[in-house]
Amino acid sequence: MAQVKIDNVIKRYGSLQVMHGVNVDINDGEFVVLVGPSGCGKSTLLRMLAGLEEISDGTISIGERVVNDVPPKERDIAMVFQSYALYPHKTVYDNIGFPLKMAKRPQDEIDRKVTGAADILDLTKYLKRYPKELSGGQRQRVAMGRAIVRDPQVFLFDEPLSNLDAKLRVTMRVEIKELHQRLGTTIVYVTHDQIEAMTMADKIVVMRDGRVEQIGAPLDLYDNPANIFVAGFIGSPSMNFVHGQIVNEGGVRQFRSDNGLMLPLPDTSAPDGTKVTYGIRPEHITIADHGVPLRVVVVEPTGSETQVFAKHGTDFIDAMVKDRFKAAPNSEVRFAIDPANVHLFDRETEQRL
Amino acid sequence: MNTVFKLAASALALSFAAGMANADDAFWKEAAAPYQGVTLRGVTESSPPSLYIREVLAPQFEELTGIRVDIETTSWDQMFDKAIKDMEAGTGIYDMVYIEQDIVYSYLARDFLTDTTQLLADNPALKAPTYDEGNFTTFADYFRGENGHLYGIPMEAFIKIYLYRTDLFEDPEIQASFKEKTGRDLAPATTHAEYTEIAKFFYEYGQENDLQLWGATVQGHTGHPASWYEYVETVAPTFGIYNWGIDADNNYAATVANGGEMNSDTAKEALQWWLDLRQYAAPESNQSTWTEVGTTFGAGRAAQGLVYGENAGWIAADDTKSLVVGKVGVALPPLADGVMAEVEGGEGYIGYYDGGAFGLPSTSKNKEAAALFLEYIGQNEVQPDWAVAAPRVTNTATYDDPKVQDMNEELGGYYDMLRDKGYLFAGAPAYPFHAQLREAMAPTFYSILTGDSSVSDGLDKMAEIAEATLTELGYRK
Amino acid sequence: MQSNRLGWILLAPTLAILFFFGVLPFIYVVYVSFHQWNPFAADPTMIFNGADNFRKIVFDAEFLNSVGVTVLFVLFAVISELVVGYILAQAFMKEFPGKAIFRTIHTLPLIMAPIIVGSVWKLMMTPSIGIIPHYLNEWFGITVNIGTSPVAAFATIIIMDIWHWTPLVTLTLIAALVSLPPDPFEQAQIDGANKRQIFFHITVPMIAPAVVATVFIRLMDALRTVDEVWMLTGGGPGSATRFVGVHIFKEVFPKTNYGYGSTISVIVLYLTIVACWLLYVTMLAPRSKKD
Amino acid sequence: MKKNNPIIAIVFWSLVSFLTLFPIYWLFVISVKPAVQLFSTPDVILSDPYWGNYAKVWGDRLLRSYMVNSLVISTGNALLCTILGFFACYALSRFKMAGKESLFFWTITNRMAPPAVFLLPLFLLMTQVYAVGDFRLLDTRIGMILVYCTFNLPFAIWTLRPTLDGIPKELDEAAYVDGASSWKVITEIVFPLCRPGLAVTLILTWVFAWNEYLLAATLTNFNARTLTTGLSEYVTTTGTEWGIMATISVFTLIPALIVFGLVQKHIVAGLTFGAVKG
Amino acid sequence: MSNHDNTPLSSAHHEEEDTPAVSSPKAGFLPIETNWFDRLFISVVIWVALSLLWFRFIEPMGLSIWISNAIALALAVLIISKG
Repeated sequence: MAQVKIDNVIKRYGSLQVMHGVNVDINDGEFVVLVGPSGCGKSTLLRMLAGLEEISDGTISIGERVVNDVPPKERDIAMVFQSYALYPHKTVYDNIGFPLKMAKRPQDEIDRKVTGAADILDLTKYLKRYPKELSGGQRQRVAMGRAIVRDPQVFLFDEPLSNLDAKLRVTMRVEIKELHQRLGTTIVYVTHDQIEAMTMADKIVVMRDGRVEQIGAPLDLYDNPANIFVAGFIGSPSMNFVHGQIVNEGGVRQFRSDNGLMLPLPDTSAPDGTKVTYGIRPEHITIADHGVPLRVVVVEPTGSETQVFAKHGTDFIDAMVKDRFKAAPNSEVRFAIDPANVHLFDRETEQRL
Repeated sequence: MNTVFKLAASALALSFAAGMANADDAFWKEAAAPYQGVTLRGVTESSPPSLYIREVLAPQFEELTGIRVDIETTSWDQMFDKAIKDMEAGTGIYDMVYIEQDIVYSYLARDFLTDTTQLLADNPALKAPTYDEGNFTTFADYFRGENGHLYGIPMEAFIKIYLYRTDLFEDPEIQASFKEKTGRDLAPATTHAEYTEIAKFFYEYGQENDLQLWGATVQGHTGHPASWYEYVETVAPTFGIYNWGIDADNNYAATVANGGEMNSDTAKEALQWWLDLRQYAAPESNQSTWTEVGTTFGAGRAAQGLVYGENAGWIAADDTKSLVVGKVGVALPPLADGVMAEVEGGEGYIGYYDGGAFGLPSTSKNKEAAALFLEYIGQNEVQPDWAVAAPRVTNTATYDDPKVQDMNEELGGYYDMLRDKGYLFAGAPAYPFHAQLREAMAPTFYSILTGDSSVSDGLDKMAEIAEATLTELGYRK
Repeated sequence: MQSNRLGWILLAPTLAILFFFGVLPFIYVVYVSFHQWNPFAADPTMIFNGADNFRKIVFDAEFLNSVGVTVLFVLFAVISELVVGYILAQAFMKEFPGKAIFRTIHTLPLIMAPIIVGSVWKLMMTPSIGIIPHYLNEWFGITVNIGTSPVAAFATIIIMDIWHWTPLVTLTLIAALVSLPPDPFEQAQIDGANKRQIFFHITVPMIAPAVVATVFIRLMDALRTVDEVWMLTGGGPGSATRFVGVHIFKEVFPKTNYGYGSTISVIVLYLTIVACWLLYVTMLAPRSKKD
Repeated sequence: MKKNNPIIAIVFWSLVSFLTLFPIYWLFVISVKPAVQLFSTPDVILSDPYWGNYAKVWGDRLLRSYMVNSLVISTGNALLCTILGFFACYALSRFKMAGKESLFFWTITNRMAPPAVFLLPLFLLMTQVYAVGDFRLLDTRIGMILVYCTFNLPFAIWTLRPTLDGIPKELDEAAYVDGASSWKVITEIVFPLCRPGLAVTLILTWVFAWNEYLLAATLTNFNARTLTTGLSEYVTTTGTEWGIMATISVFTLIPALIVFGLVQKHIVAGLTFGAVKG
Repeated sequence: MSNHDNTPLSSAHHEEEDTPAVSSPKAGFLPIETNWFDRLFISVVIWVALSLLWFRFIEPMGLSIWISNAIALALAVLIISKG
């Protein structure tokens, strides 16, 4: 077990720079999730950590050791691939035991560890099968088993759940989390799914276009997104954004959208006339008589909650309300917004004000 | 003869033939009248005489008679295979097949061939005034059946002769050096010992002067029957071992024990002499067939050699292929004591009289038309140009033609030798099983050549195999 | 859905052609193999002689020798082609300038007719005159004579075969390597396998189907090799390169030994099919069946 | 991971290419040497080429007709084998026919037959059995096209099977749902998807047919002779005309080179012997 | 690993999808899957091999080839029915 330090890492492919000075510190035993849209560089970063990609500049250290030039097998890591990367010609037993066999461990130790891992992952029945004779979840667990037996300092997961169906994904999420709690090993986990990130991580690293946008605990990111990107990325359904400016109408500072929609403004030091982007999460909107009037577009009940899409001109806002709610399309609805939950962003820099 | 030369010659011949257009034309036109629309098909080896037929005689014939003649020319082994398959299966693809002198006995034994004498006798309308069996040299006798009738029209005939380099043999410095070394005058060898001595001398001469020159040619391919033929047709007879050492009259005996000679001491001596010659021969000799022997000699890499007559022509005369044009002399092969007397006395022969004929398969569907074409190529009139384009003589009259006489000069007297000494040579023995027996013995023979088996053991084994094979084939009882 | 009838209709022309031009001749050959038949024997007809040809063949030293040299040839040639082909295929996996041109050049021998290949190599290898023996002798003092040295002749044929057929192996291996998923290789790196271990544990098993399929084709073709050898050595020196194809050729062409020649062919075909069948059922069929 | 040095690769490949090209170069050298120079000390560098052989070969009407025969036969055979092989592989990969794996293997065995001994039965069949009236298959182009199937059709099936297996069955099913007939599915959906495999099969069967010698030499006489059989006409007891043979060889190389060049880029994509699936 | 307990993860028993069926073990004694045609082929192969070996080694000792044929036939029956 070890801490991982990613220091000002840069990646170039020829003249094309795809990673622009990434810094991440990962503490011992921490579950860190790298999240971002596809192409943001999160997988590349993970592969650099694994030693599968060359580091163009900067350093990566695992424990006390700078591993830039250390080949993957000496980094004391284990990795679970999106495709699971099971060896199709080897049985489950041989797949799980492969790293140990490569390390030339005695047979009895291999045996003990493989059966141990199989017990944990409930694979004991399938040890003699080949990967193609397993279901998706089982294959996934074989891949994890192969990681577990190595007893590494760091686990690397590269979108391990993306090939599973929705229900199974929830189960496996719990399983990985439980595994982490049991083993206490540092885990670096890559996903594009912010729910996975929110539910599993101790610490989330949000990336975009080869840059780190924000690092923090899940709820930190939720409560205090550093910019529009993070705000929009974290949370589901995602945050509403309305473009407009701060106006002062009769001494009341308010937000007026480009379409003329007036919304309540939180405390802010920004002067009147500042062009801002107004952000409010759907779950922070309630329906009340005194709210902002809008026209209903669609109402989507999910049972426990109801999502209401409404618009004013070209400004769309949706709300997630606890109560059952019915309304005909195009009827009027009033959204109440607590200014305390509103996030304001600079329209130019997209940074939080 | 390269193709261009041949084609030029053929164009010449065509115009010549046209100019000579004579009374016989009427015969051909009339005789061919019933066969208009027929296409004759023949298969032959793509040797120069055959190519001459394909390129010159066949078109001439077609022009004269309106009968189209297609000649398929291919390699030696393919030709046999195709002709045999056709005749065996009775498909009637071919109206003419090439008959090599040594396979005629096989064909006759199987009744593959039409009796042309009989055919012409039965159809007097087909008999050309210019065609006469009496025109042929004695070589035609090889293609006669037991009834004395002709089963093939001879189209090529050669003898395997002793070629030597006149420029070397007549060089005074070399003569002096030879005299100094051996104590005798340098002249074409008449005995085997002399032949070896000359080979050794020129081998050393080549080495000392850093020349690409060796003492003799040896047709010693270690995986091709050419080497077997050089031994049985050329070397063994000069030691007095005839007909492969097999006694056909004595139940085809091959071993000494049964009355044959294949593994006799003389046979072993002959083979040993020939094998020893290889040390003075050019390095490629163990990959040489009749083809490469010619090429080796033509490239000036050998001072003397036993070379097939069909190659003598281009070696002596064709400067697009040969570096020794005008430097070639011919002689009789070296002989062991008493052999010449024996041969003169009518027993045996001193070398190979080789050649072939065009036969008419029994399975042909156009026998009459084919007979016309065979007569056409057998006429004296077409021979001289043919002999010039592809040195071969099958009609006695051909020797006297001025063009052939000129050619004779160029070839160092080869035609004279063919005419005057031809009787000393003979075709292959009258066995119907040449290829069968040869291939059965070949692996053992090759093992002698590679040194895996000694001459004595090898010949003993070959003689046994020969008898066993002949028993299996049903000839030896 | 589709009925099996359509399947059989689609297969029918293939099966018909193979039946009329492959199976019927084979049946005829089997029929002849139980006969003594040489059109130039004293009795030129086909005579049924039971299993006598088969009795003869098991003691036929020439035939057994030809089987031996053929097996040796096929082993040497196919294994060398695999090794060389694999090295070249791996070398093609990297990017370098002019790769496309080099690859095209490398595949050129494939398009040459065996009979031409045999001729060219014969001319290059003719003792003393051929360019290879000539310069080997002139530069290194090595004498190579395929007319006297069985080893030289055998080696020449193998080198010629490698030259001629490695490109096919290279191409199939490139195709196999290109289609490999990268993940297992990266996984193996992380799992601590070194290059050698990756090669034997991951690469080899994963390209094994392609390798076996290639070996299969090469095996079939190498066993039938005739033209090149016929041109180059004619089976010599002695019987050093008299492969079964050449042996059969000599038996049925000059010797016109149709009966016994058929027997040899039947046995050769038998041995080939058994070898290929074993290879097929053990290496290839299980994979294709389970997918 | 590792930086590879292009210089090393280029040097390595130049060496390999030299070894590959040398015999082909030598073939060319022989074709432009007058016969008289062939059997003397060889020179590596070509000087003063002699084009007489080319003039002869080009001017030979027989060789020109052989060239046409070769083109017709090998192209016809390659097309036939590729199309029939495609149908056969489609059947083998899509239908659950009893014993189809055995069938697959047994079609391949046709390629294993040592050719020499099959010539006699083929000759007999083609002259006496496969004959109608005056027409017989022997010495016809169509006959050679069919005979070459014995070794090329197995090869086509062998090469195309993985390609067909690699195309998901769902595509066929989707097309059926969209209302396509079996024939349309095969010709419009599956066939175009197999293009790389078909291209490789076409080119390799073409090359095999183009280069075949023994069957052509035996089973043709006048009308269907191919270029390779033309070669044998220059191996004679009175001298092998190496120069002419080499020239013909160069001529046989050119069409093969063109055909090969056209599909170079498909070759790797299409050669999927035993491709691994996930 | 030894310091962790090996009880299955709490979620592991949530078996979700169907595990694909593994091909059923073959019925016969031959080490590979076969159909009747394969077994006939194997029998023929054995018959030929046995005959050839018999010709070479046993027949010279005086035992007739028919014994070999009988053995091969018996083997064939066994293989085709039970393989």
